[in-house]
Amino acid sequence: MAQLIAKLFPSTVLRPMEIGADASILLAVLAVVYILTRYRKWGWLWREWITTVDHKKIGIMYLIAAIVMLFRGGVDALMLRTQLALPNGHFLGPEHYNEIFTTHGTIMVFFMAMPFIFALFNIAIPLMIGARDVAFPKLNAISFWLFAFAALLFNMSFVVGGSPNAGWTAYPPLTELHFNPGVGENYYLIALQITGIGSIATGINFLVTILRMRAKGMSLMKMPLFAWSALVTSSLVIFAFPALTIALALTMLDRLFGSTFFTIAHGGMPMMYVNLFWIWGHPEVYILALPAFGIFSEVVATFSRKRLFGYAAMVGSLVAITLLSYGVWVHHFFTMGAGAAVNAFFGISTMLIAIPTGVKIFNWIFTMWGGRIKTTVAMLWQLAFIPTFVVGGATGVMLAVVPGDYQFHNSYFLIAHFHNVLIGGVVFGLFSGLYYWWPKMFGYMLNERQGKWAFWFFVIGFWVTFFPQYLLGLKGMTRRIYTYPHGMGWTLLNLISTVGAYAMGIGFIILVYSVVYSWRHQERDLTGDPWDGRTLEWSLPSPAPEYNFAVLPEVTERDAWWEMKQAGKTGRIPAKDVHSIHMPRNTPMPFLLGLSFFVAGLGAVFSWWYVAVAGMMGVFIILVSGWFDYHDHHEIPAEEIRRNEAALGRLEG
Amino acid sequence: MTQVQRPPAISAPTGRGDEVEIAILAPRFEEHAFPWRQIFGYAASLILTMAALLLVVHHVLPPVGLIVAILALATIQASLQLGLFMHLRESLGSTWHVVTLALAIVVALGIVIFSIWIMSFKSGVS
Amino acid sequence: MAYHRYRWSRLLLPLTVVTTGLLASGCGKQFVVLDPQGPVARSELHLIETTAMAMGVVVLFVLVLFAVTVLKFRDRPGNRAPYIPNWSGSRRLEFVLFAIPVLIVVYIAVPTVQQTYALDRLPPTKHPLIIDVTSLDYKWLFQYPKQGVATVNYIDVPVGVPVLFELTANSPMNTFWIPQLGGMEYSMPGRVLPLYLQADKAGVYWGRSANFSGRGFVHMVFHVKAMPPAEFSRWAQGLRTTAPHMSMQDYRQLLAVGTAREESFSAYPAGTFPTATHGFTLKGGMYLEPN
Amino acid sequence: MTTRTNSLQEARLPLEFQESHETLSILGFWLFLASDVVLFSSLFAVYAVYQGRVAAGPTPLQLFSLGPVLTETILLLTSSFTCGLAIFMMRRGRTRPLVAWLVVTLLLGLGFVGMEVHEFVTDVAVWGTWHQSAFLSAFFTLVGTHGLHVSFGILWVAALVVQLLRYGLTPTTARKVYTFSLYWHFLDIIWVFIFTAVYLSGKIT
Ligand code: HEA
Ligand code: HEA
Ligand code: CUA
Ligand SMILES: [Cu+2]
Repeated sequence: MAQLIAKLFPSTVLRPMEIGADASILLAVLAVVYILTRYRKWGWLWREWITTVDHKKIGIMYLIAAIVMLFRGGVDALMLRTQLALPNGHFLGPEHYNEIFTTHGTIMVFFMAMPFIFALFNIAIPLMIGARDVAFPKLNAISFWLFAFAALLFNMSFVVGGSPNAGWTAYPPLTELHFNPGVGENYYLIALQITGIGSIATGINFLVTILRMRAKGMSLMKMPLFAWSALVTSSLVIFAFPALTIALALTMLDRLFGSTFFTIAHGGMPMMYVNLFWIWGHPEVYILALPAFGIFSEVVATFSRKRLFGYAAMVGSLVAITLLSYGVWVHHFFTMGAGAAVNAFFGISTMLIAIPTGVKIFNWIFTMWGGRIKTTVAMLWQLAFIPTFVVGGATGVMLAVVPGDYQFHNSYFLIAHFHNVLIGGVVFGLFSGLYYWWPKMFGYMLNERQGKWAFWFFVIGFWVTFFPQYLLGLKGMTRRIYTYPHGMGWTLLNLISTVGAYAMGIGFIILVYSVVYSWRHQERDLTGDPWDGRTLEWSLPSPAPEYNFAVLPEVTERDAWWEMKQAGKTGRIPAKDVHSIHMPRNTPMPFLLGLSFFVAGLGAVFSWWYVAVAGMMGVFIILVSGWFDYHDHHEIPAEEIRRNEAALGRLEG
Repeated sequence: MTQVQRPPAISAPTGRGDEVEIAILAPRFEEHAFPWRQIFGYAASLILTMAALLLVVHHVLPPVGLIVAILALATIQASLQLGLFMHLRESLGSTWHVVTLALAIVVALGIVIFSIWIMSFKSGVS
Repeated sequence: MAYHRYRWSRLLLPLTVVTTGLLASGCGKQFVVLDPQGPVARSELHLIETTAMAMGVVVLFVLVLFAVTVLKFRDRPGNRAPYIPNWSGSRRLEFVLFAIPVLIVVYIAVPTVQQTYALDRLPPTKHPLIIDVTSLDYKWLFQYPKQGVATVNYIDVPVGVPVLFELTANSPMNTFWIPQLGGMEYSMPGRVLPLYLQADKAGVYWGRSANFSGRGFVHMVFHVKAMPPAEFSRWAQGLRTTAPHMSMQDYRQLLAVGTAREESFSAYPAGTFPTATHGFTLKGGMYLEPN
Repeated sequence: MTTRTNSLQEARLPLEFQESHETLSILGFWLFLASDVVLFSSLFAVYAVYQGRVAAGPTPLQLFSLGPVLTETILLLTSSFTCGLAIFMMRRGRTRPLVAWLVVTLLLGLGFVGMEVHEFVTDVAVWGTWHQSAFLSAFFTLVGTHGLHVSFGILWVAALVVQLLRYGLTPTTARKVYTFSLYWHFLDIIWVFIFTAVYLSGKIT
């Protein structure tokens, strides 16, 4: 018993900060339970959300989770910056610091950016291409719950058992049992494995959806660019994640089952892990970046009130980036001594990516050229993105210059590079999409004035945080050090950087406040088309009804909705065109499957094998019983649809 | 008796993914009265397997040649399986599965070949 | 299996020592990457400058174009700039905007390849000084096979002589990096990697690991003292006569998890560094079995 | 969502292609297989790099005996053949022979897994666990991952047999059998490469 308690609550989770966090989590959970019980919302929660297979609701759940995780990752970041503000800092000890940068990176990439992207895919893609749902609605819900339970598992690590502490890259042999006893790394390995399975399923789901479920007449070259970016991103997901699956699995086998993939004395090769990790890892950064590129392509055309410039080139460059990104991964370990031929090859392949990316940047600028730029908040994020991303990309190219990388590798120059692209490219893009599609999701607008405050705090804060880090890199400051001495010339720059981080934090708080405020006070979106949009989702009411389209649209042009509006073909639906619609039926199966994976994962983390086996049994039983479920659809009668559309004022007569 | 069924030619893109409807890969669903394809595929795979085995057991070629030869035999066998058993040409409304499969094979080869190259640590200094 | 637990407050001492050392030796050259003191670092900096310049041009060009566009086409009342909502492409413009990045990439790719190959070779003329480097938890062990001496957390090198560092680890991976002398390379267990550097000027430079290796990673710092060859020989000679022998016992102690100060030894047990001839005879380069 | 593909249906398509949402599942399954190709290629890459890293454990030459492996191969090839016959029967609308061939496929698959487990158990008894060497770790993981896939396939086909008996041949059950056949042939292809790149090449010195 005492042993068990020691395993669950080792000294690393009994620090004041962790106990405080535990207490507040416990309080928050109790509060939620109380509210749900008090207002009798349990049934509602179960029926409307937990068992839902509606892509729009799943998207919203992804979104909420992603914002919560942005908060957690952001608090981690602020702790890192606080510790580094001054030399010889005492805010965090070395172990604590190592855990925090590990969870910061992991959470931001896997549990913030990925679900945020999937949120926007879910919310926008079916509506944009004129579909009633994704290809496999139940699988979509499964993906979500695998992600959600994996996130829960990962976040449990800092209150029960101890956090992973070997960086988001988790290189062995540091992650081998010998150097890293305890359960922290197990959490990392297993949580990422679970969410990775969900991601592959999402990739397949959106590929099939986009390839096969577009509105009549919407050929590939008439598709909105966000749909194109989702298409190529999904293909990246399904071909990149398997390598991560293997990298994680091998480490897990080493740690839990005594294999020796990365144990030197038995012939293991840690660099093989590094190789596999980046076979996934580099495509992953484009999995994050390309959807953002897609969002910008929509936003820039809408708010410049102009057609996208160079559509074909935009598509071509997406495809080119996708293909190239499979062949550059060694640039993350040029310093491994693989030889000049390998390094030169991968250095050049890396630089080549600058070319299609440049095409995109220029096309966005020329989309604005000759337009009328409306500086809404969604557009502001786009405007901030271009200069920020170009700087980040340019420093990326400097890293691709092999001999240069020998000096920059793992320094703050690298940290600055990737925050420049991850925040300036990805987060700005996600915020842009958030503001852009918010009315479509919830039926009300976000407050623009508050949004602008959040924007300026975040963007200025960003530059104040990360520009000094380039200089720190040139001054030889390396990443993942929990403290540094006086006299290195690093102090002032670090202090500035920390101040910037807090400014970003303020921006984030304003943003969250604004969301809550707007819910109570902002105007409703009654038209369904608040931005005078160009693509099909704006032809629907906000929020869209369960079946999305009462009558599936037919498309003849790019920017289908814009063209319909130009041609005056936006009339109401004739009642006789409305037929009954088959829709997928809600099911608890995805939630239960996620729960079983969670139980299995928890068992594996602590090597409680009976728990793990019970969890896996649950997985199997649920899967097999799913095979026998032949009643997963229901029909919405035409009459009900007519009534609903009439209430929305969209029915003829 | 062989019946080859082709769906009617698709005139305009439907938005359902028939862009890559290349002539040779146009879907066709074959039906024979007797499972000739399957029997042929089975016989071929047995023969190819035995051939590879015999090549190795009798060391017919120098090592590198042997490896190349048996990998070639395996590739032939895989293509036969794909074509004869997996009905690679069957699909509806699209041939996207062929496109993704091709991409998967490129990525897979890339991973294997590049990994071997990278992990051989061929530095000029030493 | 036993993971040596030790109080981290004790580490404050070495940290202060390092700090004051850094200050006292006056080698706190601020922008170390921009202040090369040897041919390798210099050629790397040269390439960094070339690419930085090219990137500067790119960034500037985009910024100007961007700023002009945004200012000119803002949606404000009375804006008389042309509004062309259906303009959606221009072959010629798109070609130019494709061609310029291609040229820039070629411009930086060519020297990159040349330098990558150049840095992968030793200068054939001079005999290099060989230093065998082992990264340990959490300290650097340096062995001079020709001189037969060993040091911990500092090295002395002669000015103007190429130094061939042979890198390995008896711990998780680190990188060996002396920014003012040149870029880094991994030191990894189970393998010996070569890295060639050279100092042109006498002085004290700092080196550190850039690859995270666990709790004491921040202490993976060392000093490099570059001195005239004659002085270097005197120093090596001096160590051979005055410094203590490194026994197997001492080596084991270095293997244990913990930090160390700067130390010197006049000799070290054979086989504590794996070489091409005798392989991994001891545990050198192959950390101990778990369990 | 279950709109029939009107014009195409007239051309008497195979059952599993008659409903458009079933064809979505077929495409989705192909994409899964494509993803699995990459998964296995990562394991092949690991194996290729680790082949010679035998530490104190056995070398491939010592470890492998081609006799049993050849039997396993023939079992799997035959099962792939019988699975093809099952689809052949399905295309002719003949449920009972379809079920019969699926059962034969299942039994052959069981035989394969049984032999593989036996091989692993004897390997461990003679040479020790995969803790011995990186080579052994890579070998057991690559071959074991394939074996797990086959075991899952066995479970799947068993469930399919039950469904066929219960629901008969419908567009849905036909699609399920069809995707199963894709899976099974795919595993056969992977095995051909394991046989070649692991067992045979292990005998080349
Ligand atoms: C969204 C994420 C994202 C994106 C888009 C990128 C984009 C790029 N990255 Fe970045 N990168 C990361 C995220 C990202 N990166 C992360 C997270 C890491 C570190 C991980 C870790 O170690 O923890 C990293 C690390 C990293 C390294 C490894 C460094 C090291 O560890 O030593 C390298 C090296 O080559 C690199 C290069 C590049 C390049 C060349 C691009 C290019 O794609 C950029 C292309 C864009 C432009 C160039 C700008 C626009 C172009 C023009 C205006 C046209 C004209 C320009 C030219 C002709 C140059 N990145
Ligand atoms: C999408 C990915 C992403 C994002 C958005 C960020 C966002 C930020 N990151 Fe992150 N970072 C990574 C991905 C990301 N990072 C990765 C992958 C690593 C590598 C990890 C590793 O080495 O393994 C890394 C590492 C990393 C380091 C290096 C640590 C080290 O090596 O020692 C630093 C240091 O400055 C840093 C800072 C920041 C800051 C200041 C932000 C800011 O943008 C954060 C903005 C702030 C908020 C959004 C906070 C909101 C919350 C509040 C305001 C609440 C305040 C309340 C209380 C304190 C109770 N990051
Ligand atoms: Cu500064 Cu040594
Ligand atoms: Cu990369």
